[in-house]
Amino acid sequence: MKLPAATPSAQPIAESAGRHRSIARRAFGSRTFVAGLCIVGCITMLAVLAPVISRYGPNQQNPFHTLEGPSAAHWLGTDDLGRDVWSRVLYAGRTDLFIGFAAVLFPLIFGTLLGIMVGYFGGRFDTFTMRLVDVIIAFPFFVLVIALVFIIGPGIRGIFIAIALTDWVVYTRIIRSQTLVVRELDWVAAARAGGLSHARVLRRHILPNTIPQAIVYVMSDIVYVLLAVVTLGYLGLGIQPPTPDWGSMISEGQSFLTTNLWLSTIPGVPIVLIGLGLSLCADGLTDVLRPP
Amino acid sequence: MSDTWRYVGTRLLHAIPVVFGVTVATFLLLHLIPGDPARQLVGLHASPAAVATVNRRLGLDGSLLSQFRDFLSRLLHGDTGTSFFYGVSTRSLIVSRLPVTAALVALAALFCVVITLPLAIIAAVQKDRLTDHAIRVIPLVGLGMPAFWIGILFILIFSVKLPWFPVGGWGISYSDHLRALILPALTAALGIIPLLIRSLRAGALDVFNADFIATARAKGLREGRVLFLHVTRNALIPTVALLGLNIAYLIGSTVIVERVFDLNGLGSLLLEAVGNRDFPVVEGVTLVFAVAVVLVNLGTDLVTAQLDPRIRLR
Amino acid sequence: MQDYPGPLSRRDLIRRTAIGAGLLALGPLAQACSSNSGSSASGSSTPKRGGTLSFGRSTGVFLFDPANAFADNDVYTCDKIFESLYVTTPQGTLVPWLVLGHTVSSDGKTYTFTLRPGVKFSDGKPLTADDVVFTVMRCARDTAGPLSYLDVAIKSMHATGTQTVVIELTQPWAPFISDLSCFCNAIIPKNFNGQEPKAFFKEPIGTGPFVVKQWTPGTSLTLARNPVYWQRGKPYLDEIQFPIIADQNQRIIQLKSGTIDIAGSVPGAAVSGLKSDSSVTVGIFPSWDVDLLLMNEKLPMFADLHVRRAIAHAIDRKAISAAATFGTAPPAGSFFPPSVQFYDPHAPVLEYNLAAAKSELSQSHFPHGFSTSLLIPSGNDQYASTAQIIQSELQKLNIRVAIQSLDDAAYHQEFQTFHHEMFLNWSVNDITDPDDMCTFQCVPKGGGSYSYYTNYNNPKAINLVRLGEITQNTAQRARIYAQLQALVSADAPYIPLDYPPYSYAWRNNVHGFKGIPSGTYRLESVWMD
Amino acid sequence: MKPPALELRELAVEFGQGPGRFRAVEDVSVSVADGGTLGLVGESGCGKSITLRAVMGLLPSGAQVASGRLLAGGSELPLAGKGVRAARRRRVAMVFQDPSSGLNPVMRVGAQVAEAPRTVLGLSARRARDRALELLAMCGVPDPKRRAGAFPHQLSGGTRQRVMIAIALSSEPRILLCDEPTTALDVTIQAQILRLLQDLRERMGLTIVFVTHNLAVVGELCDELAVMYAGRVVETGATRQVLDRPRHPYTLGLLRSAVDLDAPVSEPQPIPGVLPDPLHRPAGCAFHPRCWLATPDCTVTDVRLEDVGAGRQSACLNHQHLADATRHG
Repeated sequence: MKLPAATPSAQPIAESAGRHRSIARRAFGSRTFVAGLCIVGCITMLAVLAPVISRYGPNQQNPFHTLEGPSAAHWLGTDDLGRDVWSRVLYAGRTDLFIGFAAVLFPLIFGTLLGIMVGYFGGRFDTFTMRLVDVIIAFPFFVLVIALVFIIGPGIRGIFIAIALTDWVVYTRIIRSQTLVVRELDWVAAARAGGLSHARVLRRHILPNTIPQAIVYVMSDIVYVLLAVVTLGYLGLGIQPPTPDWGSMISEGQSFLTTNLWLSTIPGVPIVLIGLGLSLCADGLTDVLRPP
Repeated sequence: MSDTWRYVGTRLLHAIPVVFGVTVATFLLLHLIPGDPARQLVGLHASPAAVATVNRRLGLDGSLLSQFRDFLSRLLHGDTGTSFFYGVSTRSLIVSRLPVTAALVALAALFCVVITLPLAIIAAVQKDRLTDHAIRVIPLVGLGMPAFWIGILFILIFSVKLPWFPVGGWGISYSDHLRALILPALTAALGIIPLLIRSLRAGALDVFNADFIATARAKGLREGRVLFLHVTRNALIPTVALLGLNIAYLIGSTVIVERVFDLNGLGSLLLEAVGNRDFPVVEGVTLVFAVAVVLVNLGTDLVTAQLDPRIRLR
Repeated sequence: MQDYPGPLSRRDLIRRTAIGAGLLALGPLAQACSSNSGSSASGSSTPKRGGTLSFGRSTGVFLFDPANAFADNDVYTCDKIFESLYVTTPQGTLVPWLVLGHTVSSDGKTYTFTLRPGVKFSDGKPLTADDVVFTVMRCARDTAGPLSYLDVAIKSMHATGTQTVVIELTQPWAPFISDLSCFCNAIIPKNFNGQEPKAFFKEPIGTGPFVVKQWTPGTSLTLARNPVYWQRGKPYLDEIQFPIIADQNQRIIQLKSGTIDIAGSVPGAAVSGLKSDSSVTVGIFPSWDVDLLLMNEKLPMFADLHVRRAIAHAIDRKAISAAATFGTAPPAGSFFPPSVQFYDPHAPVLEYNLAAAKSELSQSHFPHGFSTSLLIPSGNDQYASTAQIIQSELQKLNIRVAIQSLDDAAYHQEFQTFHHEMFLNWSVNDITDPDDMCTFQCVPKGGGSYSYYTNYNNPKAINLVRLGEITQNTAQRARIYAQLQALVSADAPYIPLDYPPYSYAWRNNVHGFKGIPSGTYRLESVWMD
Repeated sequence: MKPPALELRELAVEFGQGPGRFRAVEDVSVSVADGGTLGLVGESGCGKSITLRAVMGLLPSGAQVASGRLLAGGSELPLAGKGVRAARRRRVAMVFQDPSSGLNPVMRVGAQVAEAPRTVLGLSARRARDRALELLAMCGVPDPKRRAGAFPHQLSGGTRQRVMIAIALSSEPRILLCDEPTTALDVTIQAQILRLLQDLRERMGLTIVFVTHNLAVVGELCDELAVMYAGRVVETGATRQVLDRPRHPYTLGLLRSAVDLDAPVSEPQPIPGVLPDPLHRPAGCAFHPRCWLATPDCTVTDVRLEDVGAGRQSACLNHQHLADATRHG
């Protein structure tokens, strides 16, 4: 996994639910954020509407029209089995966006909660958790994911589990360090001294002040997950054929890199765009969260 | 200075359980992965007797627990075993492959810094103008396209069309090595450059608004000096920390990059060993990677402490 | 009669990644065949001596011990150092190599060989009968040897004089000369020239055209000319280097740019691109391999003959040949590849016929189809495409196929432990005699192969295999194997899909390169200008 | 007569663009005589710091000078554009409010002080270092040799501010702009820093412009005073006179709201209301919503500074009432 910067710690938020609404409103006021959201939204729409937009099934083979260039019939040409690349790119979006967004959910939730707990309570549990985090981080990411996918078996399930088992460490790390900062703030100490329960302090003070960091990171994380899927595809461990996904399309196309470059290039375009859109969202959010 | 050494000592001490954890996890993962090293050695048609003999020779005939005990006791004696396939000690294999990977990672890290610095500062100076947007968007291609794709594209452009760099391989002389490493290092670096640019640009923007920059300007310094001495130096600190944090990623990406560029380093050795189920080699290389990550992280902390006197090593 | 432990071939592993083509040298004997598309540049002009050939292959060389070699590039390199008594020509026929010939006793149990005079090891010592006895007995008795079962028929052997070897068999054994030609029986000096085996194989000494000049196991290798090679004037090349280039695109680009002179394991997808490059020649050589769709008969649907026949009828092998192999591999009929002895081009085959497929399925216990899975090794583009074509074709029978790709080692474990339903794999022969392949693929107890992990068990087929082993008369054997091919076709325990070739590409200044169906290539007749 | 050391004429500073644009500073004209000290007072957000930064040519991003001229010793200094910094080099320097953020955290303070002598004055590295030590000593940094090797975070707040002053002086300016240099400091340290500034002014003949919201500080240091409210100057004059007899209700309000240590009986009385939002400036006198003297006229008439005698100016329609009131009260 790539590790994000320790985002400049946002202005601590005193007890507030209203603050979150205002962050959302300000986010929608940020042009960067809205632009990013538009890009992601467009691609998502295209993926969702794939059955309506595309004229061919994603797996519809045609042995008489293999490896053709773009034409009126096939806007983006055909692959080695004569399948329509445009249709496959659209349908691949369904697989990949689902994986990208769904696979980060568990790490986001689990990693954040764990980070808050260990950061707030400290102690031996903290030490142990952080050692575990160090161990997982010390593994080169691909090595670990590859090994896990080997064990679990390739395909969507393997990818989900491998990501779930490895990716939470980043969230834990980010959230823990942010929690350490927030915990020491005067008004948190005051809240605690004032007799608020741990649960309430965690929920009303620590969580609102730490979760924005996790949300900013999620934006990049989705792209990293997509990339991991692509690379697993290169190693033959990704989504199983014939299900189209951008990653396996790129890796299937690599046999034709020297002859039909577009086959492996086109599926990369939506990945780049998604990456761009999410980065813009993240930038916009960071701006909003940064103290004015 | 003795404080620093004590710090280094403590950190190394803390690293022991981490490295140990990685090693043990590797051992267990490997034995959980389906696939039989003996079969990989003697093939589909070999007799069961042949497979059994090979298993005995490789020390794979005992229970997992006894294998684990053997593994640990070997490890404690500093012995990482003998490669199932190469028939030579894992250590000698690693020693022969390490320079390639170390040079690749070092050069990639250097590229990260050299490319990120000017681009991020320019982007920050030109905030919200076309240059800024271009600098922020274009590297995202590196984020969206996998290393194996970018690598091949680089080869097609810079080695085939424009014969500036060798197509692949490692060469003989040091200058060969350097030339051979430029494209692979660039490929590996591209994976994290967008991340770094973003961080450094944000950092630079923060620094731009800092009072001490106003102080520097009020002194009458030229803008160039303000930019390089005051802005860059301060914005660099979080970036270096981020780079250090991502060294593990860089090391991991050598697995792919070395293969695409036909470099015989630890990454390609690891990939091959995993495929062959060459347990001792996988364990050895992972150990080296883990130690490298730990050391780089320590080094990063020392460097950032050097760059930022406010940081106290504790 | 005995089962032998397991059938034959070794290298399923890395196959397509390795290479090989051989050339054919043969001084005294054989003549290379005319051959295929690749021969264009060879031929006419007079060979030139000298030069260093750079041969890019996907893996390195890990060992030089013929009796323990298994991985492709180990095998294809060992045979440059050590030679067998007989070798296979590019046409797939056997020719005497280190012997002048042999006689067989009338009961078919005693073979007498006369060694070729004037053959020397690269250290200058002459080849003697003792060396042959030592080598073959070592291989036959080495239980860990991947192919030692090929020698199970040997009861005893001894040297009479320095030039004559006598081998006694436990029973008549038709494939014996073929077995002896296998690389595992390549001749090494008696007692490893007085060294420890480990030390000997580090700096091996053989009768082959090349010697090891520099070798780091698995990493780098340079061969140099054997100055005392028994074929006068050969080899032409001074040296051969074998750079390891695992990535296929990288291999092709290095060839096009002239960094290497020959590239092995050229994928079908790249062939047309390379053919359009005027500085490069593509050579496609027939192999002893067959790509197969194999079914696990332990499962009720595949135990049903009608289901298997329906599947055989439903698969368009021409489409697979065209799309998955880019036309490089001809569509298959018999499970014997054409280059193996006793291949019957007229063997009846279950042709592609959707109506017949549907009618077969309707007679089965699964007339409305079923769900199943197809196991393939990951990273094999040809099989990934093949699997998708099969998937879409079986869909027409309402047989719903999920493709499952696993990395090579896991893939092997999966089907060897019978966790699979269907899988794609290829059969590989190491000898030109079909016996080894037949045992592996038709005899459930043959070395624990369970008829290539299909659990196919037809006593008639087993009998034919056994009969083929002990029948000495060639015409009789041809009839037996024709029957076997027809029978297996009708039973359809596996469906031959195509006959994959070995593909190489080389710069136009390389001449005389030819592949041998086993996958290897002889390099003593290759020359460069 | 000698021209004033610094004269600012009709400065206007704008923030933002498009519909969100507003003027944070408007029509500000002040001057300070050579060797004099001008105090610029007002609540936070009244535009005094922006004015000072405009003079220094260091407006924050998003702010630009809309109009105005700046003269130093009779010659024109550009307020914007390329030559801004060069024009001020060796003439004008500035001391910032917060010494903890005003110093580069990763540079040793000696190096920061020596930087201008080295690059602006062109001294050799060695002489620049010696000069830095001199400056530090002159600014009362104890043990300058040792402190020069320290990083900012290793110094106390007071010492840091002394370093800031040393840095400001390092480019040998004639004019020193001080932006609330004592606000972030303890009261006792504040006094020391003020004494230092006074001392330096006398020894080096500096001209000082001093921005603060603390009237007590002004009284001690400045001879001239300009009070700002909502981006405009509302009253000017000699310090003593203005403080004793303010001619603008806002000035009076400021005086009443200040804690007066000398008169423990009187309670500080804050001015009611808040500074107006610059986007919605009240019509007429911007102070009228908070002013107890406000008349209907005040809500419509655009009030400008007027001479009110004795070299003083006020921007209050009712300044005469105030003069009468304070005289008798």
